[in-house]
Amino acid sequence: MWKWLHPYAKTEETYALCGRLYPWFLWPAIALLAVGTVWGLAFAPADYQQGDSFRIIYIHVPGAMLSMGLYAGMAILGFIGLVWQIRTCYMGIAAIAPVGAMMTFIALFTGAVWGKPMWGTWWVWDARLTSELILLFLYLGVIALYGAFDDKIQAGKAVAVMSLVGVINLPIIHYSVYWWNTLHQGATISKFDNPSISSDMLWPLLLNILGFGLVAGALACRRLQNEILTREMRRPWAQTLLLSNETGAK
Amino acid sequence: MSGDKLTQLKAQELACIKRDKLLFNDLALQVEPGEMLVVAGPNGVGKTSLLRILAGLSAPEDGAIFWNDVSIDNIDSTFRQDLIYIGHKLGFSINLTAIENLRFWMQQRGQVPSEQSIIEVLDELALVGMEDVLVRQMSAGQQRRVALARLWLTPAAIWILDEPLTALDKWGINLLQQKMISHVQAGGIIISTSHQHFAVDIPVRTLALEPNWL
Amino acid sequence: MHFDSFAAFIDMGGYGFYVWTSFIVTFVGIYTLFIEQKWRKKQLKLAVVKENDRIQRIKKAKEKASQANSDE
Amino acid sequence: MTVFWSVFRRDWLLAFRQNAEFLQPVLFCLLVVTMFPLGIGPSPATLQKVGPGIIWVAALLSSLLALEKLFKQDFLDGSLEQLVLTPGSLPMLALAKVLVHWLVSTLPLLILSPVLALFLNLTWDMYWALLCTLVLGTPLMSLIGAIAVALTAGLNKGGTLLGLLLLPVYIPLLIFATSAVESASLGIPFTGQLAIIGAMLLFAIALTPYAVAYAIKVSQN
Repeated sequence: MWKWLHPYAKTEETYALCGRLYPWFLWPAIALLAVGTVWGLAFAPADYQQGDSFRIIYIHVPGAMLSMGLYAGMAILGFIGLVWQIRTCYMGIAAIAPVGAMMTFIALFTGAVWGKPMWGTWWVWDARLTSELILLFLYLGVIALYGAFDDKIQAGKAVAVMSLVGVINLPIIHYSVYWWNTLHQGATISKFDNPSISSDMLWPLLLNILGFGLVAGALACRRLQNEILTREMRRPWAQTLLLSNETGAK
Repeated sequence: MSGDKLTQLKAQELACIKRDKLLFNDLALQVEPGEMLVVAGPNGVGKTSLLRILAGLSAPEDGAIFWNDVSIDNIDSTFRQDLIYIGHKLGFSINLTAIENLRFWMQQRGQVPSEQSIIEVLDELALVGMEDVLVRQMSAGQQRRVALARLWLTPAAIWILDEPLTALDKWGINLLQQKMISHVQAGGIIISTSHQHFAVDIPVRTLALEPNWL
Repeated sequence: MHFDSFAAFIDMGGYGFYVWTSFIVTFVGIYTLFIEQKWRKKQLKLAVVKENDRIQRIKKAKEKASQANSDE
Repeated sequence: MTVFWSVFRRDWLLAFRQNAEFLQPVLFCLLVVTMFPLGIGPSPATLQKVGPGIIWVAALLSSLLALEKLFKQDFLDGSLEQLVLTPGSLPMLALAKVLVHWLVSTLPLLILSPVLALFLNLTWDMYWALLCTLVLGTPLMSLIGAIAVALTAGLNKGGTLLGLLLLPVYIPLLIFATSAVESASLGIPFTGQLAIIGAMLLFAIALTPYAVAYAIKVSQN
């Protein structure tokens, strides 16, 4: 392959790249989240149907979007890693998986907390909630699989395959669950489907979606850096880096 | 070492059947203090089985074993307190470090473990720097030496060692032999399966097990 | 400002408990991920220091052993 | 007692050395519970009716999975034979191992049980009864299971054989536990069933350590 994909040069460079990107992710994320959250919580008008409880949307929707986006990201990394045999991509999957799991958890948790006042119950077997729950299991499976191997290159390959399998499966799971739900006519919720949303409500949501994305990016960078350092602990560059800089930044 | 008190291992009419095959029958043996017994014989003859029976790990089909004239199955027997058995398996958890394993071993023996004494023994066994490495990350020879560290840490009258030289290098074999010699000279008992040439003359008896193909 | 008073802001039209739990859990969750990484890096540093210390000790022991051999 | 605590500490340390593997049976339990609504439909009334049974069956299955590892590693690396040879009391040691096992692999299940109850639409009364039965019943499961696990420790095959051995033995527990939850759902006191499970547990604490100790010795033969 190209010279810059050479594995030894690559990890070190990826580490530096993550270090450079980290502040560019972190500070805008904090700013966006601060503005979006305050706007959403205090200034946006209340929903005519759901009252102020709808404000949970400002974290629920970003969480749900990222839970799926990060999984897709993992699958893309897995594809690149498997096709071009780049182990930094495997590390990337391992770095993203816990972040994605946390986002999925946030989506599920806020969904449940939102559901309680709206539907009178914490949990219903709604199609979207169910596929989100299955997504959480997929994430946990990936994390467990990565932890199960002693040899982390092997683990990375296994995880890459697994995330590809998962990403192909996800739409199938989603539609089958949807079909299952309409078949049973159990608890169908249409209250969430709010086609028209006023721009006063929409703007903070967009800010928070972007903010969540950047936070996830910052976290992924940090995790990838630490993953690289853990694996290359015995290499001279990692040693000098770990021993010299005490602040831990960069 | 408990060489000052009279210790003696006696076995009578031992029989062992493994997978419906009679390995040995009506076997009697006696080991006196300050003596080493080597169990010899071809593979599959029941050396390991005999050692496990003598250690009290598996029950013989017939017969009994006496430690100082008390049956080792007797609740009053001090046999377990006086015995160190090292088998094919390490006997240590591979997910713990050498120190953690040895500390646990000493606690089990009612000893009060001190980190310092464990480290000293590990140093003597050339395991410097390996104290806080997980046993699973060590080489076979290192793992073996951690297992053998028990002989250094805990005084016991009788050692039962199944193939103690496995995976040891020349230096390690020499070290273990010296330890064995001093143990026997101090009045201890060793029952082992491997033939060795000792630099110093110690009383060694050989028990040759004959293949008993039925 | 949508709310009339701070109390109304906290109350969230009666949904205060639900709204605030969601937000607090979310941000605490994300924050723990950052803290975890900080902790992990610290552990890594300790591990490297320990590892180097170990290498030094092994070296020293080897030197000692070779000296003892040459003395004999 | 020092024997007990030293084994306790060792096993505790070991559990956390293995990449949180002890959480896997709990997740398995959660997944099994998730499968049921997908299989029988999301209707809250139906789920409420079958919920306690599902949770208990899932707990039984996941505890089987978890139990399998109770003596496996110790058997393989020879720790178990050394434990048999220690001067300390083997039943005590077995009890310590089972206790740690329960703490690391079943206690998380209890912590997760509210989620399971929500998934299956259990009422508060039913959940309370379920929790009581789980608190009393799961240690019983671990104790009885440990006997069979020790017996099969030396075998290379484990999983399915263990299920064949243990699931029939767990039947009484399942019956009393689910009947307790059903009583709770009808508003009838369920102390009777709890008392029976509690009695079985006390009986097991008193006797099973000796049985496990004997089974460990058998596994060494």
